[in-house]
Amino acid sequence: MSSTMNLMIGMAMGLNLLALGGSRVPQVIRAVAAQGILLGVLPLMLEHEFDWMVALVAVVTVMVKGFLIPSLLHRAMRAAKIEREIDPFIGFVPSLLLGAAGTIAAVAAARMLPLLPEHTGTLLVPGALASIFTGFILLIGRVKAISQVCGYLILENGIYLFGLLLIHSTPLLVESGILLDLTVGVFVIGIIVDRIQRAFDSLDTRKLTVLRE
Amino acid sequence: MRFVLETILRLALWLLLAPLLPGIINKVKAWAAGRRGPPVLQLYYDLSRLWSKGVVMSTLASPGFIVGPAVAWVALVGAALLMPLGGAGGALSFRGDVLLLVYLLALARFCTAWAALETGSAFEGMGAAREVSYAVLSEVALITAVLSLSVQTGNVTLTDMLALSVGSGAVLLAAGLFAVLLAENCRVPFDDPNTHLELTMVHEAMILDHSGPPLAVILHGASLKLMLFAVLLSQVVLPLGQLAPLAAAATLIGTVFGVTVAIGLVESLTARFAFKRVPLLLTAAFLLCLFALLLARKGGVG
Amino acid sequence: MTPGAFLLAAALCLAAGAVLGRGNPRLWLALTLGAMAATLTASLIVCEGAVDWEWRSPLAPGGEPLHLRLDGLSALFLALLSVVGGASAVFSRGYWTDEEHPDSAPSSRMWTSLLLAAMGSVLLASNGLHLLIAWELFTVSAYFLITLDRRHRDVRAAGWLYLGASHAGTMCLFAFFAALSARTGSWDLGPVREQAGLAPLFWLALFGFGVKGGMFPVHVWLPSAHANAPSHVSALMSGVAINMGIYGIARFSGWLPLPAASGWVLLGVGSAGALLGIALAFVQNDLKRLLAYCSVENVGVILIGVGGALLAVTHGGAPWGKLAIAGALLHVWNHGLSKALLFFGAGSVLHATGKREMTQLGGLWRAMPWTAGLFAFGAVAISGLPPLNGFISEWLVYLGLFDAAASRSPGLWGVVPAVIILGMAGALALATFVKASATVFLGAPRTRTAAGARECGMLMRAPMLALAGACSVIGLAPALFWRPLERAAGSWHPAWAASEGQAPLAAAGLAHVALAAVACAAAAWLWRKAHANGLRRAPTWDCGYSAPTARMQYSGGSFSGIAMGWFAGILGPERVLHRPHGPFPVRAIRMERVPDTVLAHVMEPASDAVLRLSGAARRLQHGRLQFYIVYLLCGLTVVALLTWIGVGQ
Amino acid sequence: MREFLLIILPLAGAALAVLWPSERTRPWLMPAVGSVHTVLAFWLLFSPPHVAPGAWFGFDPIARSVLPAVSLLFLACAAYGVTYLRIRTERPNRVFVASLLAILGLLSAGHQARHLGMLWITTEAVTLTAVPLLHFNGTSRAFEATWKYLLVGGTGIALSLLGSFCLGYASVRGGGNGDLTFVALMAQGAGLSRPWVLIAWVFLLVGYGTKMGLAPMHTWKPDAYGEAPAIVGAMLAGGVTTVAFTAVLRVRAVINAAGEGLAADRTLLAIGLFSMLVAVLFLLGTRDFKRMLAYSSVEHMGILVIGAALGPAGLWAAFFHVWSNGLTKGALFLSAGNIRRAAGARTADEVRGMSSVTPQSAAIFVAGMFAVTACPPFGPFFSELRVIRAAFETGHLAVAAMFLACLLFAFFGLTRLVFSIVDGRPRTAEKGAAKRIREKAGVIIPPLALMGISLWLGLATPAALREAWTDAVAQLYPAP
Repeated sequence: MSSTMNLMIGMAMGLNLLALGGSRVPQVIRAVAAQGILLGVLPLMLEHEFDWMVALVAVVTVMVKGFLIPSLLHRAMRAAKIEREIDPFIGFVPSLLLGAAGTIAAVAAARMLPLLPEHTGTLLVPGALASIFTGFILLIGRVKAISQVCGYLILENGIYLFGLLLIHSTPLLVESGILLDLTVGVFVIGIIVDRIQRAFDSLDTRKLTVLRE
Repeated sequence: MRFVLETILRLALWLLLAPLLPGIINKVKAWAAGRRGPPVLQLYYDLSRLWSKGVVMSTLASPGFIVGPAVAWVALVGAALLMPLGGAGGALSFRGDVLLLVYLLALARFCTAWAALETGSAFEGMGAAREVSYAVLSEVALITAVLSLSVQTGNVTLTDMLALSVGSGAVLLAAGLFAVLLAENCRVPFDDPNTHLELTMVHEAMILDHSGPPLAVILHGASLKLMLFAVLLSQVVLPLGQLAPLAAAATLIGTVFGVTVAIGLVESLTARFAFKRVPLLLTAAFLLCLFALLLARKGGVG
Repeated sequence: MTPGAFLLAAALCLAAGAVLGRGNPRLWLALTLGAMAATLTASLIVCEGAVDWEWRSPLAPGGEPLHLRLDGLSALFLALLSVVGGASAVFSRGYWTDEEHPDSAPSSRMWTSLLLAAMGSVLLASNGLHLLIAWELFTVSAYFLITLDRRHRDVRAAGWLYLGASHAGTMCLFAFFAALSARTGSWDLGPVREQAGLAPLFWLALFGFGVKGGMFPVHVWLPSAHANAPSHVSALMSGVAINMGIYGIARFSGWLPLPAASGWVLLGVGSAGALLGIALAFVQNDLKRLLAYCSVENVGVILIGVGGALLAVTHGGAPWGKLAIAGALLHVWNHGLSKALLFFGAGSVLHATGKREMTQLGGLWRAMPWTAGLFAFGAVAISGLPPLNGFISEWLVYLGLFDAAASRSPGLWGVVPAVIILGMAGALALATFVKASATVFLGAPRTRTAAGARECGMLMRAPMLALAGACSVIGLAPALFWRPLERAAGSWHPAWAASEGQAPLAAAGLAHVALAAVACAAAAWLWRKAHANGLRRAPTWDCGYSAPTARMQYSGGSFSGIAMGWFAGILGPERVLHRPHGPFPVRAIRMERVPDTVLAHVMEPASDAVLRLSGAARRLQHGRLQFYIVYLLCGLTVVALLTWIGVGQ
Repeated sequence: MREFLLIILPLAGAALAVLWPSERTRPWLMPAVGSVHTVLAFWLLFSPPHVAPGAWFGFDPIARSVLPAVSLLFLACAAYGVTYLRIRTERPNRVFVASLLAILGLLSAGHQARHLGMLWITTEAVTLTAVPLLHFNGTSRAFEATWKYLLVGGTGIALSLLGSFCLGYASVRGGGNGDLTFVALMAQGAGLSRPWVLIAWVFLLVGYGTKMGLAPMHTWKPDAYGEAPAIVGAMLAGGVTTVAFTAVLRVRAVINAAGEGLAADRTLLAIGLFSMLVAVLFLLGTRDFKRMLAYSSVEHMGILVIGAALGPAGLWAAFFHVWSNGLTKGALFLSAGNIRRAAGARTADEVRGMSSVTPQSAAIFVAGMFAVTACPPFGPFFSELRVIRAAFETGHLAVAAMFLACLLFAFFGLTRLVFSIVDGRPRTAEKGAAKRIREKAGVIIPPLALMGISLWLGLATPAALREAWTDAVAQLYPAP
């Protein structure tokens, strides 16, 4: 049981690296979508017996993380006509290495944290930390708005992953995590809307430096 | 009644004797230079002549041109009345009168400088500027001297300060005060009373435009000031307070005469300093008084 | 009637004046004068009487019950406030009229009422919170008065400097009162001499109030503010406002337990202020700036007096301290009166000629004899010459210090330099005011504007006459003022309430009266004699030079040249010198200006450093989102570390 | 029930605004709802309802001691907004009015949230609802500001969710039954798992600190405040930051109950002083008077957290400061908005002599400037003085010293900029603007009223408020 779960989490961590290394935006989006689906299914793995609540969470998550947001991202990408990330702040190889290092560090850090016995065996915490770390690397290292959004998605995937620790005790809190996707939605809609207004050229955040001291 | 008589007596003494001093100085200088020189009473003649002369007043000048000298003269007379004479003490004596004396001299300076500036002449401006600027240093020296006296005697009343013995610091104090005397009365080496180059004068430059009675008042005031310092100096050195009245009077007159002669000798032996070196000399005087103060802190009564 | 009734009446009058006075100058003047008269009466009742006036009320602004107190010390200041305040109100009616300043005259009236009310409340408030409120109200209203004429850049700059400096002081007072109330457990103020733990707070109070009082190293705001303010405001600022700071120092040095070094420090800053202030004043060319620096000097003299008293207290309450503090307090009065008189004089010159630079003036005595005479009077008074008031107070301070020296008290070595510097400052003050009055009023007019001046009107002349009268009263009958001074000294240091440590004011007064009388007689006599002998007018002797011009007169700059040479090391004058050279020299320039020593060599470099720092910091807000996230992560890490450390301990 | 009306009413108003047909009359919904809300809030202030300990939402002392201020501020902004939107007819106001009302509702919810999750959800919702408000002007600058606000704020929000998870896990790890109401958490107290509590504190402080705009997470603030309309700035500075602040307070109380209060206070002091320092450094240099307000807000957030770290007395002062700062800031924002419109520019290089162009707004602006720099007799003076006093009482002399130094330099910066805008000779363009825009009563009275309230707060703090603050302090420092 937990072995399959660990496997899935491991895949999710792999997807992190893929997102880090991917220079083409669609590839990053696909990685994120796949990660979303994986995470969406996870709660079912956690459960010993079937539970409507959890199932609902799973379905909603899969729908939103796996399909809705990625499709939005695709639309935004098309609207903005950008295919690839050009000279990011942190290059692809460095970010890959960073990500790998972060993953290892995450595993190490998770050892130190006092966990409940049922969580000690799982990769939940390492996966969460790794994804959060990855998310930050993307947020900091990428210049295209859409890649940043992907970074944010991975960040929140990590948080969601962490939230799964509490899925039994306080499912509601975990579900509320879905709201973060709303943020993402707002991002993307913002981009699209603004793209239509043509105010925001090529979604290059390097151009977003009018407001400064 | 007695007070009034005494005061009148003092006034007579001061006013009549004062013009004698410049005469003596000039005589000494003439003697040192091997000349016969003007009579000792020359200043009396000058004063009486000026007193009956008419006045030429600058078109720019305000009444202050004449009021100034008058007030200055009064201030000096007041200072003279405060000055104790041997055991007799001052006509008016109270705690802190010594400061009143110092500030009366300042008032006199203010008035003469004011009167000098009335005319708007550059020479007089120059003279006044020099007068007030050098006075800064000489006043510091004077105040220090007074302070050391009061530390020495543990007293702030002029009579008592001068009556008691001054002790070890006396010599330093005397030297310092002598320099101050020369500076305050515009004698050589600070100033040359009878040069004919206005640019080199202090006091004489200030009174270039005065004439007639005002000039007479100024000249008489100057002699009064000279005598004032001479008296002060001699009492600082000698504890006249302890002597019998007559003896005290005699010694006082003697020492004043001595001081005057000394001035005359200095004038005939030294030349006027360059103005740059004047502050040096005055600072030296100040330091002498300061050392006297330090000595006074050590020993002395109190 | 109790003082309370009068004070209430005064408060009402001032409030009414602030509200109704905007539109109606006459009414405002009447109300203000009424208020000042009432205040004066109240303070005189307290000064001459034996009991302090104290009033607690249930109503509690800011959550603290109102507590007012008028004792010997504050009454002394309040009386001065009312006298100078009234004079300045009258003067402003002639000086800053609605015809000449339609836009700012009404606000001038309103802010003046507020300023007077605020300063009065500072003196009355006996609760830290309310004192702070009054203090800040006073600061702000003074700011708006200084910057009445906002169109000029330098006026704005001066105002801002004033505001900033005052706020620095206010921050110290925040700390002071907050700490005091935190230690004593209440905002209520009163003697806490026995709580030795509070001694360090004295330094906060000293700095906080000293800034406003124009205490030496923190006087930087004073010269430009007093010089650029309208003259009726300058008079208020210099005559009263800075005394608020001195009041604070005096008040709390009397109430707090004293650090051992307090006396020495005060003597030190006092001496430094006296000497440097007057040296800077001597070399100024701007008449009002000169007067402002002279205020720094007089504050120095006052602080020397207070310092002497502190020395006496810390050395076992020797009686000579009483003379020192009495002298200091009387000097507050004398400086206030004569400085206000002088600023009025400068104001009437400015009003007549529109010029403050002495090099542009000259020979004004012919056009404005009243102003000239009164200015000369003020000059004599402030130079501390007999027979006027300035001498009396300086003399008391001297007497205290001399007694200290004569009694060979342990404080001797603090006293000696102070005395010497007092002497030097006195002589320099004399030089300064000879220069000022002579360059402005004597000789020939240096410019056409100066030649075309007119005498000021009665509204400006009357306050000057009143102040001159007050000066001569203190000068000729100082004995009248001994009792209030003794009371003040008593409420400052209770041990001195008893009348031991008398000052022979009666004798000095007698000497002064005699001197004044004889001097007048002699002057009149000489005048008559000169005319009797025949008085002839002729041009000034020009040493045979055929074409003298007014520009050839000895100017203020050349007058102070010698002393400038001595102090050049400290003052650091900035010189611009283009000598004429070559066969056909075109033009030669020689300019000399003396910046404020502290401002130029301490404050400005410091502020530049701060601004550079801020400039560097502002580069962090460069607009790159990615880095903003990095900042966020840094914050996260630091907070994590701090928490970890917190656990570690 | 009344307390829930506080939440429901504005939300309903928002829905109504969406449906409302007429552009011209829609803005009137804001003052209408606002006044009812204010009345309700003050009614609750004077007669607080009983709160069930386990309730997820409730008008507990904290809400009672803060919420009325927010609703007052909203009322003023709403009144101002009516006139403002009439001036800005070129922009459709449906979304604007709706989201403004929604924000009021969500703020009311956030202040009353007694459950970790609910608190987070409402904060998140507020964050999102503010987006269309920030983007109201629709310029590219506005978009940039919104984007930065969203990304930085979103990251902060994400972190606070992570923190909430950690706190939840601390409770579960400590054998809790997963009840995440603050009451329960505080009851569990020392039972919470220590390391997780500390981790939670770090994430929650940074997360909610980002929303408060504490340095170094404040970077979104100047852009957002600079580009948003005056009302939005006022609401953000006075309302949203307040929710975040109460959130920090509630969490801190839990940490304190868990026995790590000292560590929490140390971090609060550090971050507070750092915020003040950063704010001051920027205030000294900035030339843009709307960004200036943002930095001033950062400074005051620092003051709030410092107060919160100085024990009961300091906390009391902090609650006081929430009121005085919020209302005064509101006045500043609104008058600044007037000046900005009249001048058509925002930096001191372009704007001069506003005292003659818009005399009343300039007067209010200067008064507000003095008020916000703690000049008596306005509210902030009293609150900040109490903070200083608390610092002395708790023996934090260094804190007091740095605090005062920051206040002083902030004063330098503010006065320098404000006077350079207000004084001087106006430029011709502004004169023209003065002809075009005359100061309508609708844009003068609200800020004036706010200043008046700030004054009244300082001089005569109502007993009910003092009592409310005392209760709130008692709630956060429960007697052992």
